[in-house]
Amino acid sequence: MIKPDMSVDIGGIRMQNPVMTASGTFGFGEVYEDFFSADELGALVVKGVTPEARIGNPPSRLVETPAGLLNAIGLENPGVEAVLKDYLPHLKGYSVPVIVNIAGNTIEDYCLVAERLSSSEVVKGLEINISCPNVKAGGMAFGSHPDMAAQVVRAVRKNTKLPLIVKLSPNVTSIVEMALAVEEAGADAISLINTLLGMAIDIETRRPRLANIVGGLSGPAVKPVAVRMVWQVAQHVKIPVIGLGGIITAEDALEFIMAGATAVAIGTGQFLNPRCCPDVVKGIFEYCQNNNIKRIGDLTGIAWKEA
Amino acid sequence: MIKPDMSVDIGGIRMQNPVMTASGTFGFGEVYEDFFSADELGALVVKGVTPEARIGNPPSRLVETPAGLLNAIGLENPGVEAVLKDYLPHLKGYSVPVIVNIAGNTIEDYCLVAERLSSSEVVKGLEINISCPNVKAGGMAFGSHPDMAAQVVRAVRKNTKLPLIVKLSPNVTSIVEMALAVEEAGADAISLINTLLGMAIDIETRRPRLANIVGGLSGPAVKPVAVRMVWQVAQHVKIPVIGLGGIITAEDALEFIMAGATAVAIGTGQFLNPRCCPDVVKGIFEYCQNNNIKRIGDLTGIAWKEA
Amino acid sequence: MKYHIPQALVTGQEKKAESTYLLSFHAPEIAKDAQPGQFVHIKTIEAYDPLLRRPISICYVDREKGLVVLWYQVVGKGTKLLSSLKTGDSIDVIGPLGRGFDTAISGEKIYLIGGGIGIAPLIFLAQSLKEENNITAFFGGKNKEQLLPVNQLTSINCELATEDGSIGHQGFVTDLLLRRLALEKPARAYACGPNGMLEQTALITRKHNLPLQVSLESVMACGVGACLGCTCEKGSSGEEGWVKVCKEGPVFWEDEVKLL
Amino acid sequence: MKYHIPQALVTGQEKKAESTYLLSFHAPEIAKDAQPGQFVHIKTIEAYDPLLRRPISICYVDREKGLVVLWYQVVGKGTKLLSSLKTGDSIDVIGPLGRGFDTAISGEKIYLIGGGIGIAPLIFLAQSLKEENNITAFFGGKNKEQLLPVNQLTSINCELATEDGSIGHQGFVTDLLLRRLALEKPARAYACGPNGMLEQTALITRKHNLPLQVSLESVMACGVGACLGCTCEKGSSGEEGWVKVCKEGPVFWEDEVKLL
Ligand SMILES: Cc1cc2nc3c(=O)[nH]c(=O)nc-3n(C[C@H](O)[C@H](O)[C@H](O)COP(=O)(O)OP(=O)(O)OC[C@H]3O[C@@H](n4cnc5c(N)ncnc54)[C@H](O)[C@@H]3O)c2cc1C
Ligand SMILES: Cc1cc2nc3c(=O)[nH]c(=O)nc-3n(C[C@H](O)[C@H](O)[C@H](O)COP(=O)(O)OP(=O)(O)OC[C@H]3O[C@@H](n4cnc5c(N)ncnc54)[C@H](O)[C@@H]3O)c2cc1C
Ligand SMILES: Cc1cc2nc3c(=O)[nH]c(=O)nc-3n(C[C@H](O)[C@H](O)[C@H](O)COP(=O)(O)O)c2cc1C
Ligand SMILES: Cc1cc2nc3c(=O)[nH]c(=O)nc-3n(C[C@H](O)[C@H](O)[C@H](O)COP(=O)(O)O)c2cc1C
Ligand code: FES
Ligand code: FES
Repeated sequence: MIKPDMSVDIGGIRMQNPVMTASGTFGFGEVYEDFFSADELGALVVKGVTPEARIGNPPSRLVETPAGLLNAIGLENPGVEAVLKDYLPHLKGYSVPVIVNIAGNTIEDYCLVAERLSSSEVVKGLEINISCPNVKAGGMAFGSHPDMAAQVVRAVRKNTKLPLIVKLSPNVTSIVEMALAVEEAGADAISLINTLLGMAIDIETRRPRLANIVGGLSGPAVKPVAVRMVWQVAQHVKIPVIGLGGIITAEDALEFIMAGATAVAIGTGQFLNPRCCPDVVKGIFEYCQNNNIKRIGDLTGIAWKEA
Repeated sequence: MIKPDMSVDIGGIRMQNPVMTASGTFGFGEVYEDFFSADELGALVVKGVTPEARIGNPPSRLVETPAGLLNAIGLENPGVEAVLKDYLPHLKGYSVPVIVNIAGNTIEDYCLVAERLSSSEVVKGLEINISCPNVKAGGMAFGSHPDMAAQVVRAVRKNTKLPLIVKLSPNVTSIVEMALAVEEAGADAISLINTLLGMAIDIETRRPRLANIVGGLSGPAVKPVAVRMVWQVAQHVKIPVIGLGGIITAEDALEFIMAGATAVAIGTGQFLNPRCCPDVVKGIFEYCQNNNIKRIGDLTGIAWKEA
Repeated sequence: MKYHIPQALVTGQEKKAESTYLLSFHAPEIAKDAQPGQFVHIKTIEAYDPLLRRPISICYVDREKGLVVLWYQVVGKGTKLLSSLKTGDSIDVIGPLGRGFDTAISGEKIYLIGGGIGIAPLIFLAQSLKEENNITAFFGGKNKEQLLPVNQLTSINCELATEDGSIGHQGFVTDLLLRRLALEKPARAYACGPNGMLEQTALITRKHNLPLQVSLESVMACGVGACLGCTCEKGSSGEEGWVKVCKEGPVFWEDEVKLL
Repeated sequence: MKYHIPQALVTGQEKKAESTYLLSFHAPEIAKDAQPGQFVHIKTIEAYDPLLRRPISICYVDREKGLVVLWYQVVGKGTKLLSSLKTGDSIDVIGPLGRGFDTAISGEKIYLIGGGIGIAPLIFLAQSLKEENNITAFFGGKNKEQLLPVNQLTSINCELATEDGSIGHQGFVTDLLLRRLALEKPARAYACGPNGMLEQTALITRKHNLPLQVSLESVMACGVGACLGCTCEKGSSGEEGWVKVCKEGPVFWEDEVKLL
């Protein structure tokens, strides 16, 4: 049996394997400690951080849909200073790279958070969230227009030396256009997808089920859309793509990798199976062994490279 | 018990109830005859028709996904002349309005099909499909740009006196912009959503599962996205909206109606339950009875009208 | 410690009343560590619809046999699937989760106020507190049937109320509570049940200066504090914001959350 | 006539071999109207994952008792759910669907060629043709176990082949077919099984000018001709294009579809 090389490089961030946590689904790294060690992962992506603390949206914040989950958390987070002081030090104990997801209402917000986080030795990369559907200002707008997305990336680029991953919104006409714009603006990697904008109505109360009215759809329901976007984008950009959206099993993760992803991230899947991430790492490893794949990177984009 | 008034008017097409079939899922009206009479419906929307016969995409054309269905039929149809000659006469027997879904590669294609179909006394309305994700040319492109969509609608408008429903693609950044453009261009109603663009990869063959690579995602998985789009569009246009995407039960249909739909259509749901359409009609009727709703129209948009 | 037991063996499933069941399964680790008020988080099907786990309070544990017992009501598709499990089937369960009741109390007069399926966690609480305290339970439900499992699972002193009067007082549990509070002064009360009942209870306990712990429900995804989805509003004791029902709860001191 | 029976009663479920089952249910209308080669379309769960119905050939019918029997193999989540059904459960079934075998034949020598689970529809076909014709069946499978249901369901004259030689000829059914064709000339052949087997069979029957009907599989959504999803390529007998396996098939004359 060969021992496949599972390591990948995401814009300069070396990862021992291609499996990351999806932002907003792993807290600040502490919550799943009872189930596995984050050191089994490729990288750890923590919750979206804004300049000031945000209390987020009122409840209800969750609606289950067929094979999907609508959430409208609204970027609840303690603000960048509290994150630096109270949360990141705890993450020092991990040997895997920590990536912080950052968000804001204005370009200045993004720059400020990026700059402040760069001062932490724990942080190995930043993921720019220009696609949160659950906040009124900012987020979504930046994620909907190539020019605005590029502006954010360019500005943040000037404020940090850390590798920059840009997380794209799937709620656009051309995901390739968005990807090319942020690549051109200096992104080191792209992650996609964030959640699809959705909603649900309670026919008894006759009102939206989420207090925020609309929310972000994640989970297996969205996987076909996510795989398609990774497939499209990976063929057009030179920087690595992180694929996510509905990954529950190693088979799901391999679909993304074959579509062109260099790494994958898991969000909703952790809620179903608290050991989802390490199980996926193991499953990918076994697939490689059984199929004599020497490097996981050899599978990236194989579905179009060998067509 | 009151007897609720279930009738609705879609751009001049009078329907006895708000439940229609979704194009491409009901053949030309004949296939479900063993299970119920089409006369129980509000209207019957038949398969997309193009100027010439199209053989459609090679197999495989279907992939099941969690709570969803990817299809890449590729507008297989016998062409407008054969439809006029061999299929529409059969539909004369029904008392409910027949609406024909039309498609093409060029604006001229749409105009030609519209004009030819206007000669049939069976056809009571046209649904312009500017959103089919499964054909290389045309379709999708028209559905992605407000200007191009408006051009198609304006041109077709000149070639027919029939009520025009425009079916929008959900694969856009701003569905409201698309809706306003086609309303302005003369659409009498809007139907949404068509399928979400998706794909799936077989990790054994390492190739896309669909021969066409990408396909359209339908079924319960997409319902939250569809409801959100109806909610957004219905608040911005004056013409009626037909809601569809993942409707299986009367509760699903009521969600769309409360979000702002005047009528609903059912596609994939019929594959699960061949009596889906009449069951939904019955369920809506009973909801109205139990909740003392006099006219189904009183529920349209109630989720935002009474907020 | 939290456990994930993908193959816990079902050891019993009893239908007690209309859509009300007692389910027991073998999970020695959970039985050993569980505190009253904690819950388990259950995957009801292998497929992805329903997608999420379902939180159910631990109603009773048999530490020696390693058994956990749940008392639940079928309200939707997840609980319906749960009710189709039979002895010998396996279920995928995580637990024990959440912060349970404060049980650091002894030699006191204690009240338990439970409505409907909200009685479930109070049974486990009684199991743990009854040796060292003097417990009175006020349990209410729709009818006699709904309250049947109470006798099966506990022998504490209960005052019952039903909507239809088929057993005990016809009316609300809070009627019973008020009546009793006119006679004596307990040290603490614990409540679980529908929101309306919790509100009424809180109004009463506040007036009587009776410390109250409540167990809340909320729609959950992760159940472990990761998603921030299960929030409810903070009460008078804290600053503006939310608490996570799964992690900081499901049990709260009444003033930690906004009930009223 | 097609029927939709949302609550057909399961009357039996027998595990025959590794992941191979016989399921019978009560559906008198389907039993009465079904023709050999037709299939039923089954909803395996109330929820939406798996979403679609699953097509399964009718293997045997008891018209008097109104029973339909299916012989199926667990290959994924839908068939796994099917295998969890027990006597007394109900299933949601549509049928009989599709175009079955051409059975307008009598007084002839007929061959049935079946591989693995593809034997299922041929059992029903034999049931209907055996009175008036002289049938020889060539059935192949992985091992003896897989072929067990054959004896239970039919008493026709069978020649068996297995991959492991645990019963009958060790090798392919097509070996048996070839051997026999050297001795006699039948009037017609019917085949169902893996694509490779169908291809080999068609090569042989063409060479011997033996008319052949095949039963095909395809991923289906509607099962009734509405979605155009289950197409396979037309054969030499028609113009360019596709046939719908659910409606124009699943049984075709060999030259109606492109096997080779
Ligand atoms: C900490 C905690 C402990 C619980 N303990 C128990 C228990 O011991 N026994 C028991 O029977 N139930 C308990 N519940 C409630 C139980 O989790 C829900 O009834 C269950 O999740 C419903 O799932 P379903 O798929 O059957 O219903 P769904 O199909 O999801 O929903 C059906 C209906 O129930 C409502 N509903 C769904 N989830 C909840 C919820 N969490 N609270 C209130 N209403 C809800 C929905 O809005 C809908 O109207 C507990 C909940 C929590 C949060
Ligand atoms: C007309 C017809 C008659 C059939 N008769 C029988 C029968 O009598 N007995 C029986 O056991 N099976 C029969 N099948 C096959 C049966 O429908 C499939 O095995 C079943 O749908 C698989 O569902 P699943 O959810 O278990 O597997 P899935 O999880 O959907 O798929 C598991 C694996 O099986 C493959 N698969 C899925 N559907 C098919 C299919 N239709 N054909 C081939 N491979 C498929 C998938 O690609 C995948 O690799 C028939 C199919 C058709 C079209
Ligand atoms: C509860 C929840 C909270 C989330 N919070 C964030 C966030 O703070 N920042 C972000 O970029 N994405 C956030 N997301 C999106 C996920 O990171 C991910 O892109 C999406 O859920 C799709 O992946 P999945 O299907 O694996 O969950 C959140 C998703 C969920 C379900
Ligand atoms: C098999 C199939 C074929 C379809 N063909 C067409 C078509 O010809 N024209 C069209 O406008 N939409 C077509 N659609 C889209 C449906 O009309 C509908 O918009 C979509 O499926 C969402 O609704 P649903 O979830 O109820 O199926 C097709 C969908 C399916 C599943
Ligand atoms: S359910 Fe996820 S934080 Fe409570
Ligand atoms: S399965 Fe729909 S046409 Fe055959």
